[in-house]
Amino acid sequence: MNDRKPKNIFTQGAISPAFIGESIAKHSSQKNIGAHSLFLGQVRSDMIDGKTVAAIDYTTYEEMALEKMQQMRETLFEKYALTCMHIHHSLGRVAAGDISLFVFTSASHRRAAIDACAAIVEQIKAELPVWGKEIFEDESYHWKTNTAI
Amino acid sequence: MNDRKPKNIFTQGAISPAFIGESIAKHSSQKNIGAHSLFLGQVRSDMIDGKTVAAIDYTTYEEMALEKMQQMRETLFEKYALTCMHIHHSLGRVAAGDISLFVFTSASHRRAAIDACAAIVEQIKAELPVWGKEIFEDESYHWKTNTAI
Amino acid sequence: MEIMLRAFGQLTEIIKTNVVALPDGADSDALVQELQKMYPALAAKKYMIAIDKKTISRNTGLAEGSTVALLPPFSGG
Amino acid sequence: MEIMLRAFGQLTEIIKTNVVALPDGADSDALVQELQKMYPALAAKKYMIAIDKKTISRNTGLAEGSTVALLPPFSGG
Repeated sequence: MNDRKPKNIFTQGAISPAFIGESIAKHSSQKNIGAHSLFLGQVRSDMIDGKTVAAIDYTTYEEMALEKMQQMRETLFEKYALTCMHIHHSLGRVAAGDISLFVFTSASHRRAAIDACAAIVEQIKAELPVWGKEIFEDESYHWKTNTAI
Repeated sequence: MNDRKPKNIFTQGAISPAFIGESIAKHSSQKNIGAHSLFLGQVRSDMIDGKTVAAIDYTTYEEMALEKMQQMRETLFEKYALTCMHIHHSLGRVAAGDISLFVFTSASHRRAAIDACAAIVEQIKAELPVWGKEIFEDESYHWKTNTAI
Repeated sequence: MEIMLRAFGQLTEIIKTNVVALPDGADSDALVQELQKMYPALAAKKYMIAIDKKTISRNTGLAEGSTVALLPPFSGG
Repeated sequence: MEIMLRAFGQLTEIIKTNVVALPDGADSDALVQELQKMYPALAAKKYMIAIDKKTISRNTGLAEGSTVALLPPFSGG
Protein backbone atom coordinates (compact mmCIF):
# COMPACT_ATOMS: atom_id res chain seq x y z
CA MET A 1 0.00 0.00 0.00
CA ASN A 2 1.08 3.50 -0.79
CA ASP A 3 -0.25 6.03 1.68
CA ARG A 4 1.34 9.01 -0.03
CA LYS A 5 -1.22 11.62 -1.10
CA PRO A 6 -1.78 11.20 -4.86
CA LYS A 7 -0.49 13.98 -7.12
CA ASN A 8 -3.17 16.32 -8.42
CA ILE A 9 -3.78 16.14 -12.17
CA PHE A 10 -6.81 18.41 -12.44
CA THR A 11 -6.82 22.00 -13.54
CA GLN A 12 -9.80 24.35 -13.80
CA GLY A 13 -10.66 25.22 -17.43
CA ALA A 14 -8.46 24.84 -20.52
CA ILE A 15 -4.76 23.97 -20.47
CA SER A 16 -2.88 26.82 -22.12
CA PRO A 17 -0.29 26.27 -24.88
CA ALA A 18 2.05 28.60 -22.97
CA PHE A 19 1.86 26.29 -19.93
CA ILE A 20 2.78 23.37 -22.21
CA GLY A 21 5.77 25.32 -23.54
CA GLU A 22 6.88 26.08 -19.97
CA SER A 23 6.52 22.41 -18.99
CA ILE A 24 8.80 21.45 -21.89
CA ALA A 25 11.35 24.13 -20.95
CA LYS A 26 11.58 22.79 -17.38
CA HIS A 27 13.08 19.55 -18.70
CA SER A 28 16.19 21.11 -20.27
CA SER A 29 18.12 20.61 -17.04
CA GLN A 30 17.52 16.83 -17.17
CA LYS A 31 20.31 15.98 -19.53
CA ASN A 32 19.67 12.23 -19.48
CA ILE A 33 16.40 12.81 -21.37
CA GLY A 34 16.62 12.12 -25.10
CA ALA A 35 12.95 11.95 -26.04
CA HIS A 36 9.67 13.54 -25.04
CA SER A 37 6.27 12.33 -26.20
CA LEU A 38 3.28 14.61 -25.72
CA PHE A 39 -0.40 13.97 -26.29
CA LEU A 40 -2.89 16.82 -26.31
CA GLY A 41 -6.64 16.38 -26.40
CA GLN A 42 -8.38 19.34 -28.03
CA VAL A 43 -12.14 19.92 -27.82
CA ARG A 44 -13.70 19.31 -31.24
CA SER A 45 -16.71 21.28 -32.40
CA ASP A 46 -18.49 18.10 -33.45
CA MET A 47 -21.87 18.30 -35.13
CA ILE A 48 -24.43 16.16 -33.28
CA ASP A 49 -28.03 16.02 -34.57
CA GLY A 50 -27.49 19.27 -36.44
CA LYS A 51 -26.07 21.17 -33.46
CA THR A 52 -22.46 22.23 -33.02
CA VAL A 53 -20.46 21.56 -29.84
CA ALA A 54 -19.26 24.86 -28.37
CA ALA A 55 -17.57 23.49 -25.25
CA ILE A 56 -17.21 20.45 -23.02
CA ASP A 57 -17.92 20.66 -19.30
CA TYR A 58 -15.81 18.10 -17.44
CA THR A 59 -16.57 16.63 -14.01
CA THR A 60 -14.80 13.92 -12.06
CA TYR A 61 -14.96 11.75 -8.99
CA GLU A 62 -11.79 13.40 -7.82
CA GLU A 63 -10.74 11.22 -4.88
CA MET A 64 -11.18 8.06 -6.95
CA ALA A 65 -9.59 9.55 -10.07
CA LEU A 66 -6.45 10.63 -8.25
CA GLU A 67 -6.04 7.22 -6.62
CA LYS A 68 -6.58 5.52 -9.98
CA MET A 69 -4.09 7.84 -11.68
CA GLN A 70 -1.53 7.09 -8.98
CA GLN A 71 -1.93 3.33 -9.58
CA MET A 72 -1.68 3.78 -13.35
CA ARG A 73 1.44 5.92 -12.86
CA GLU A 74 3.15 3.28 -10.72
CA THR A 75 2.32 0.48 -13.17
CA LEU A 76 3.59 2.55 -16.07
CA PHE A 77 6.90 3.34 -14.38
CA GLU A 78 7.37 -0.38 -13.71
CA LYS A 79 6.78 -1.21 -17.37
CA TYR A 80 8.63 1.61 -19.16
CA ALA A 81 12.05 3.18 -18.54
CA LEU A 82 10.66 6.67 -18.05
CA THR A 83 12.45 9.66 -16.62
CA CYS A 84 9.20 11.44 -15.78
CA MET A 85 5.52 11.71 -16.59
CA HIS A 86 3.12 14.62 -16.19
CA ILE A 87 -0.64 14.48 -16.66
CA HIS A 88 -3.04 17.42 -16.70
CA HIS A 89 -6.79 17.09 -17.24
CA SER A 90 -9.26 19.97 -17.33
CA LEU A 91 -12.33 20.25 -15.15
CA GLY A 92 -15.21 22.62 -15.84
CA ARG A 93 -15.82 24.25 -19.16
CA VAL A 94 -13.33 24.02 -22.04
CA ALA A 95 -14.26 25.74 -25.31
CA ALA A 96 -13.94 24.04 -28.71
CA GLY A 97 -10.39 24.51 -29.98
CA ASP A 98 -8.93 24.54 -26.46
CA ILE A 99 -6.93 21.79 -24.81
CA SER A 100 -8.43 19.60 -22.07
CA LEU A 101 -5.83 16.83 -21.74
CA PHE A 102 -2.04 17.09 -21.67
CA VAL A 103 0.03 13.92 -21.27
CA PHE A 104 3.81 14.29 -21.21
CA THR A 105 6.30 11.41 -20.93
CA SER A 106 10.09 11.68 -21.09
CA ALA A 107 12.80 9.05 -21.34
CA SER A 108 16.38 8.53 -22.42
CA HIS A 109 15.20 6.79 -25.57
CA ARG A 110 12.21 7.34 -27.81
CA ARG A 111 10.49 3.93 -27.62
CA ALA A 112 9.84 4.20 -23.88
CA ALA A 113 8.55 7.79 -24.13
CA ILE A 114 6.32 7.10 -27.17
CA ASP A 115 4.92 3.76 -25.98
CA ALA A 116 4.25 4.95 -22.44
CA CYS A 117 2.48 8.08 -23.68
CA ALA A 118 0.22 6.09 -26.02
CA ALA A 119 -0.54 3.54 -23.28
CA ILE A 120 -1.46 6.08 -20.61
CA VAL A 121 -3.72 8.02 -23.00
CA GLU A 122 -5.74 4.83 -23.59
CA GLN A 123 -5.92 4.17 -19.86
CA ILE A 124 -7.05 7.71 -19.11
CA LYS A 125 -9.83 7.46 -21.70
CA ALA A 126 -10.97 4.02 -20.47
CA GLU A 127 -10.35 4.00 -16.73
CA LEU A 128 -10.32 7.51 -15.29
CA PRO A 129 -13.64 8.53 -13.72
CA VAL A 130 -14.14 11.73 -15.70
CA TRP A 131 -17.25 12.74 -17.61
CA GLY A 132 -17.61 15.22 -20.44
CA LYS A 133 -20.85 17.03 -21.16
CA GLU A 134 -20.87 18.45 -24.67
CA ILE A 135 -22.50 21.88 -24.59
CA PHE A 136 -24.02 23.12 -27.83
CA GLU A 137 -24.11 26.69 -29.02
CA ASP A 138 -27.72 27.00 -27.78
CA GLU A 139 -26.64 25.74 -24.30
CA SER A 140 -28.44 22.42 -24.72
CA TYR A 141 -26.13 19.44 -24.15
CA HIS A 142 -25.22 15.83 -24.89
CA TRP A 143 -23.22 13.46 -22.68
CA LYS A 144 -19.95 12.67 -24.45
CA THR A 145 -19.04 9.04 -25.15
CA ASN A 146 -15.46 7.91 -25.73
CA THR A 147 -14.51 5.78 -28.71
CA ALA A 148 -11.56 3.50 -29.28
CA ILE A 149 -10.11 5.74 -31.98
CA MET B 1 5.82 14.10 -60.17
CA ASN B 2 5.37 16.95 -57.80
CA ASP B 3 7.31 20.04 -58.85
CA ARG B 4 6.22 22.12 -55.90
CA LYS B 5 9.19 23.39 -53.87
CA PRO B 6 9.46 21.19 -50.77
CA LYS B 7 8.63 22.83 -47.44
CA ASN B 8 11.64 23.75 -45.33
CA ILE B 9 12.04 21.77 -42.11
CA PHE B 10 15.44 23.03 -40.95
CA THR B 11 16.08 25.64 -38.35
CA GLN B 12 19.45 26.98 -37.19
CA GLY B 13 20.28 25.93 -33.62
CA ALA B 14 17.92 24.63 -30.95
CA ILE B 15 14.11 24.62 -31.20
CA SER B 16 12.75 26.72 -28.34
CA PRO B 17 9.98 25.48 -26.03
CA ALA B 18 8.22 28.83 -26.55
CA PHE B 19 8.11 28.17 -30.30
CA ILE B 20 6.52 24.78 -29.58
CA GLY B 21 3.92 26.45 -27.36
CA GLU B 22 3.15 28.95 -30.13
CA SER B 23 2.82 26.13 -32.69
CA ILE B 24 0.27 24.43 -30.45
CA ALA B 25 -1.67 27.68 -29.94
CA LYS B 26 -1.99 28.19 -33.72
CA HIS B 27 -4.16 25.06 -33.93
CA SER B 28 -6.97 26.31 -31.70
CA SER B 29 -8.81 27.73 -34.71
CA GLN B 30 -8.97 24.26 -36.33
CA LYS B 31 -11.97 22.98 -34.48
CA ASN B 32 -12.08 19.62 -36.27
CA ILE B 33 -8.85 18.64 -34.48
CA GLY B 34 -9.37 16.39 -31.46
CA ALA B 35 -5.85 15.09 -30.88
CA HIS B 36 -2.27 16.29 -31.20
CA SER B 37 0.77 14.04 -30.88
CA LEU B 38 4.16 15.67 -30.41
CA PHE B 39 7.60 14.12 -30.36
CA LEU B 40 10.61 16.10 -29.17
CA GLY B 41 14.21 14.95 -29.49
CA GLN B 42 16.39 16.44 -26.76
CA VAL B 43 20.20 16.31 -26.87
CA ARG B 44 21.44 13.92 -24.18
CA SER B 45 24.71 14.50 -22.38
CA ASP B 46 25.79 10.91 -22.99
CA MET B 47 29.05 9.66 -21.54
CA ILE B 48 31.24 8.14 -24.29
CA ASP B 49 34.66 6.73 -23.37
CA GLY B 50 34.69 8.82 -20.21
CA LYS B 51 33.82 12.09 -21.93
CA THR B 52 30.50 13.92 -21.67
CA VAL B 53 28.57 15.17 -24.70
CA ALA B 54 28.12 18.96 -24.43
CA ALA B 55 26.35 19.51 -27.78
CA ILE B 56 25.50 17.95 -31.12
CA ASP B 57 26.43 19.69 -34.35
CA TYR B 58 23.94 18.72 -37.07
CA THR B 59 24.57 18.86 -40.83
CA THR B 60 22.40 17.74 -43.73
CA TYR B 61 22.30 17.20 -47.47
CA GLU B 62 19.57 19.79 -47.60
CA GLU B 63 18.26 19.45 -51.17
CA MET B 64 17.97 15.67 -50.77
CA ALA B 65 16.56 15.86 -47.23
CA LEU B 66 13.77 18.24 -48.22
CA GLU B 67 12.79 16.09 -51.21
CA LYS B 68 12.82 13.00 -49.02
CA MET B 69 10.74 14.71 -46.33
CA GLN B 70 8.22 15.79 -48.95
CA GLN B 71 7.84 12.18 -50.15
CA MET B 72 7.50 10.91 -46.58
CA ARG B 73 4.88 13.59 -45.89
CA GLU B 74 2.80 12.60 -48.92
CA THR B 75 2.94 8.90 -48.06
CA LEU B 76 1.96 9.63 -44.46
CA PHE B 77 -1.06 11.74 -45.46
CA GLU B 78 -2.21 8.89 -47.73
CA LYS B 79 -1.96 6.40 -44.87
CA TYR B 80 -3.31 8.41 -41.90
CA ALA B 81 -6.33 10.71 -41.57
CA LEU B 82 -4.26 13.69 -40.48
CA THR B 83 -5.35 17.30 -40.32
CA CYS B 84 -1.78 18.58 -40.42
CA MET B 85 1.84 17.73 -39.73
CA HIS B 86 4.77 19.97 -38.88
CA ILE B 87 8.42 18.91 -38.70
CA HIS B 88 11.33 20.97 -37.45
CA HIS B 89 14.92 19.72 -37.29
CA SER B 90 17.89 21.69 -36.03
CA LEU B 91 21.07 22.31 -37.98
CA GLY B 92 24.32 23.49 -36.42
CA ARG B 93 25.08 23.28 -32.75
CA VAL B 94 22.46 22.28 -30.18
CA ALA B 95 23.55 22.10 -26.53
CA ALA B 96 22.74 19.13 -24.27
CA GLY B 97 19.28 19.66 -22.76
CA ASP B 98 18.03 21.57 -25.81
CA ILE B 99 15.61 20.32 -28.44
CA SER B 100 16.78 19.37 -31.94
CA LEU B 101 13.71 17.62 -33.38
CA PHE B 102 10.05 18.62 -33.14
CA VAL B 103 7.43 16.44 -34.84
CA PHE B 104 3.79 17.54 -34.54
CA THR B 105 0.80 15.65 -35.97
CA SER B 106 -2.86 16.55 -35.54
CA ALA B 107 -6.04 14.68 -36.39
CA SER B 108 -9.71 14.44 -35.50
CA HIS B 109 -9.05 11.26 -33.54
CA ARG B 110 -6.12 10.14 -31.45
CA ARG B 111 -5.09 6.93 -33.24
CA ALA B 112 -4.21 8.74 -36.47
CA ALA B 113 -2.26 11.48 -34.67
CA ILE B 114 -0.37 9.07 -32.39
CA ASP B 115 0.41 6.43 -35.04
CA ALA B 116 1.48 8.96 -37.68
CA CYS B 117 3.76 10.76 -35.24
CA ALA B 118 5.48 7.53 -34.16
CA ALA B 119 5.85 6.42 -37.80
CA ILE B 120 7.37 9.65 -39.06
CA VAL B 121 9.85 9.81 -36.16
CA GLU B 122 11.18 6.37 -37.18
CA GLN B 123 11.42 7.46 -40.82
CA ILE B 124 13.25 10.65 -39.91
CA LYS B 125 15.80 8.71 -37.86
CA ALA B 126 16.30 6.06 -40.56
CA GLU B 127 15.88 7.86 -43.87
CA LEU B 128 16.61 11.57 -43.54
CA PRO B 129 20.14 12.52 -44.64
CA VAL B 130 21.17 14.30 -41.44
CA TRP B 131 24.31 13.71 -39.43
CA GLY B 132 25.00 14.51 -35.80
CA LYS B 133 28.51 15.11 -34.50
CA GLU B 134 28.62 14.76 -30.73
CA ILE B 135 30.89 17.45 -29.32
CA PHE B 136 32.46 16.75 -25.94
CA GLU B 137 33.19 19.29 -23.26
CA ASP B 138 36.85 19.43 -24.40
CA GLU B 139 35.71 20.12 -28.02
CA SER B 140 36.81 16.69 -29.24
CA TYR B 141 34.00 14.81 -30.98
CA HIS B 142 32.36 11.53 -31.94
CA TRP B 143 30.03 10.86 -34.88
CA LYS B 144 26.60 10.00 -33.52
CA THR B 145 24.95 6.72 -34.50
CA ASN B 146 21.20 6.17 -34.34
CA THR B 147 19.71 3.16 -32.62
CA ALA B 148 16.35 1.47 -33.02
CA ILE B 149 15.23 2.50 -29.55
CA MET C 1 -27.76 1.54 8.14
CA GLU C 2 -26.95 4.59 6.09
CA ILE C 3 -25.08 4.45 2.81
CA MET C 4 -23.49 7.55 1.33
CA LEU C 5 -24.44 7.80 -2.32
CA ARG C 6 -22.63 9.65 -5.09
CA ALA C 7 -23.81 9.90 -8.68
CA PHE C 8 -21.78 11.22 -11.61
CA GLY C 9 -22.16 12.33 -15.22
CA GLN C 10 -25.57 11.68 -16.67
CA LEU C 11 -26.77 9.99 -13.47
CA THR C 12 -26.70 13.31 -11.61
CA GLU C 13 -29.86 14.08 -13.57
CA ILE C 14 -31.68 11.06 -12.10
CA ILE C 15 -30.35 10.57 -8.60
CA LYS C 16 -31.11 13.40 -6.25
CA THR C 17 -30.24 11.98 -2.84
CA ASN C 18 -26.85 11.44 -1.26
CA VAL C 19 -27.90 9.17 1.58
CA VAL C 20 -29.85 5.90 1.39
CA ALA C 21 -31.16 3.99 4.42
CA LEU C 22 -30.93 0.19 4.06
CA PRO C 23 -31.49 -2.72 6.46
CA ASP C 24 -28.28 -3.77 8.26
CA GLY C 25 -26.38 -6.36 6.21
CA ALA C 26 -27.71 -5.12 2.88
CA ASP C 27 -25.54 -5.59 -0.19
CA SER C 28 -25.01 -3.71 -3.45
CA ASP C 29 -27.82 -5.60 -5.20
CA ALA C 30 -30.23 -4.48 -2.47
CA LEU C 31 -29.05 -0.91 -2.90
CA VAL C 32 -29.61 -1.05 -6.66
CA GLN C 33 -33.14 -2.44 -6.13
CA GLU C 34 -33.90 0.34 -3.67
CA LEU C 35 -32.52 2.99 -6.04
CA GLN C 36 -34.51 1.66 -8.97
CA LYS C 37 -37.62 1.88 -6.85
CA MET C 38 -36.82 5.50 -6.00
CA TYR C 39 -35.64 6.39 -9.53
CA PRO C 40 -37.22 4.13 -12.17
CA ALA C 41 -35.23 5.86 -14.95
CA LEU C 42 -32.08 4.31 -13.49
CA ALA C 43 -32.99 0.82 -14.76
CA ALA C 44 -32.26 1.82 -18.37
CA LYS C 45 -28.87 3.34 -17.59
CA LYS C 46 -25.43 1.78 -17.94
CA TYR C 47 -23.09 2.30 -15.00
CA MET C 48 -20.47 0.71 -12.79
CA ILE C 49 -20.57 0.72 -9.00
CA ALA C 50 -17.65 1.73 -6.79
CA ILE C 51 -17.67 1.07 -3.06
CA ASP C 52 -15.26 3.32 -1.20
CA LYS C 53 -13.58 4.23 -4.52
CA LYS C 54 -13.06 0.61 -5.69
CA THR C 55 -15.20 -0.61 -8.56
CA ILE C 56 -16.93 -3.93 -7.95
CA SER C 57 -17.74 -6.61 -10.51
CA ARG C 58 -20.17 -8.68 -8.42
CA ASN C 59 -22.67 -8.27 -5.60
CA THR C 60 -20.79 -6.95 -2.57
CA GLY C 61 -21.68 -6.36 1.06
CA LEU C 62 -22.15 -2.83 2.36
CA ALA C 63 -21.45 -1.41 5.79
CA GLU C 64 -22.69 1.56 7.76
CA GLY C 65 -21.12 4.64 6.20
CA SER C 66 -19.96 2.92 2.98
CA THR C 67 -19.69 5.38 0.11
CA VAL C 68 -21.27 3.97 -3.02
CA ALA C 69 -20.67 5.75 -6.32
CA LEU C 70 -22.61 5.16 -9.53
CA LEU C 71 -20.30 5.70 -12.49
CA PRO C 72 -21.63 5.98 -16.04
CA PRO C 73 -19.17 5.15 -18.87
CA PHE C 74 -16.14 7.42 -18.55
CA SER C 75 -15.63 10.10 -21.18
CA GLY C 76 -12.58 12.07 -20.14
CA GLY C 77 -9.81 13.35 -22.38
CA MET D 1 33.71 13.58 -67.97
CA GLU D 2 33.40 15.46 -64.71
CA ILE D 3 31.38 14.21 -61.75
CA MET D 4 30.34 16.57 -58.95
CA LEU D 5 31.16 14.94 -55.63
CA ARG D 6 29.61 15.64 -52.25
CA ALA D 7 30.62 14.00 -49.00
CA PHE D 8 28.74 14.23 -45.70
CA GLY D 9 29.15 13.47 -42.02
CA GLN D 10 32.28 11.59 -41.14
CA LEU D 11 33.30 11.31 -44.81
CA THR D 12 33.96 15.05 -44.96
CA GLU D 13 37.12 14.22 -43.02
CA ILE D 14 38.38 11.91 -45.77
CA ILE D 15 37.15 13.33 -49.06
CA LYS D 16 38.59 16.70 -49.90
CA THR D 17 37.62 17.20 -53.55
CA ASN D 18 34.28 18.12 -55.03
CA VAL D 19 35.02 17.22 -58.66
CA VAL D 20 36.28 13.89 -60.06
CA ALA D 21 37.31 13.35 -63.69
CA LEU D 22 36.34 9.92 -65.07
CA PRO D 23 36.41 8.36 -68.58
CA ASP D 24 33.18 8.92 -70.50
CA GLY D 25 30.66 6.14 -69.76
CA ALA D 26 32.07 5.41 -66.31
CA ASP D 27 29.73 4.04 -63.68
CA SER D 28 29.42 4.30 -59.90
CA ASP D 29 31.71 1.29 -59.31
CA ALA D 30 34.41 3.04 -61.35
CA LEU D 31 33.94 6.18 -59.28
CA VAL D 32 34.27 4.25 -56.03
CA GLN D 33 37.48 2.58 -57.28
CA GLU D 34 38.89 5.96 -58.26
CA LEU D 35 37.94 7.47 -54.88
CA GLN D 36 39.48 4.57 -52.95
CA LYS D 37 42.70 5.11 -54.92
CA MET D 38 42.65 8.82 -53.99
CA TYR D 39 41.48 8.23 -50.38
CA PRO D 40 42.46 4.74 -49.12
CA ALA D 41 40.71 5.38 -45.75
CA LEU D 42 37.38 5.32 -47.62
CA ALA D 43 37.53 1.54 -48.12
CA ALA D 44 36.84 0.91 -44.43
CA LYS D 45 33.86 3.25 -44.26
CA LYS D 46 30.17 2.43 -44.52
CA TYR D 47 28.13 4.67 -46.78
CA MET D 48 25.36 4.81 -49.36
CA ILE D 49 25.64 6.52 -52.72
CA ALA D 50 23.09 8.96 -54.08
CA ILE D 51 23.14 10.08 -57.72
CA ASP D 52 21.32 13.34 -58.23
CA LYS D 53 19.69 12.96 -54.79
CA LYS D 54 18.42 9.41 -55.36
CA THR D 55 20.14 6.60 -53.47
CA ILE D 56 21.24 3.65 -55.61
CA SER D 57 21.36 0.01 -54.58
CA ARG D 58 23.46 -1.33 -57.50
CA ASN D 59 26.13 -0.18 -59.94
CA THR D 60 24.69 2.71 -61.95
CA GLY D 61 25.84 4.70 -64.97
CA LEU D 62 27.07 8.25 -64.53
CA ALA D 63 26.82 11.19 -66.91
CA GLU D 64 28.73 14.43 -67.36
CA GLY D 65 27.71 16.71 -64.50
CA SER D 66 26.07 14.00 -62.35
CA THR D 67 26.14 14.87 -58.67
CA VAL D 68 27.25 11.92 -56.59
CA ALA D 69 26.85 12.08 -52.84
CA LEU D 70 28.48 9.74 -50.32
CA LEU D 71 26.17 9.32 -47.34
CA PRO D 72 27.36 7.69 -44.11
CA PRO D 73 24.64 6.18 -41.87
CA PHE D 74 22.14 8.88 -40.96
CA SER D 75 22.04 10.11 -37.40
CA GLY D 76 19.48 12.89 -37.30
CA GLY D 77 16.89 13.54 -34.61
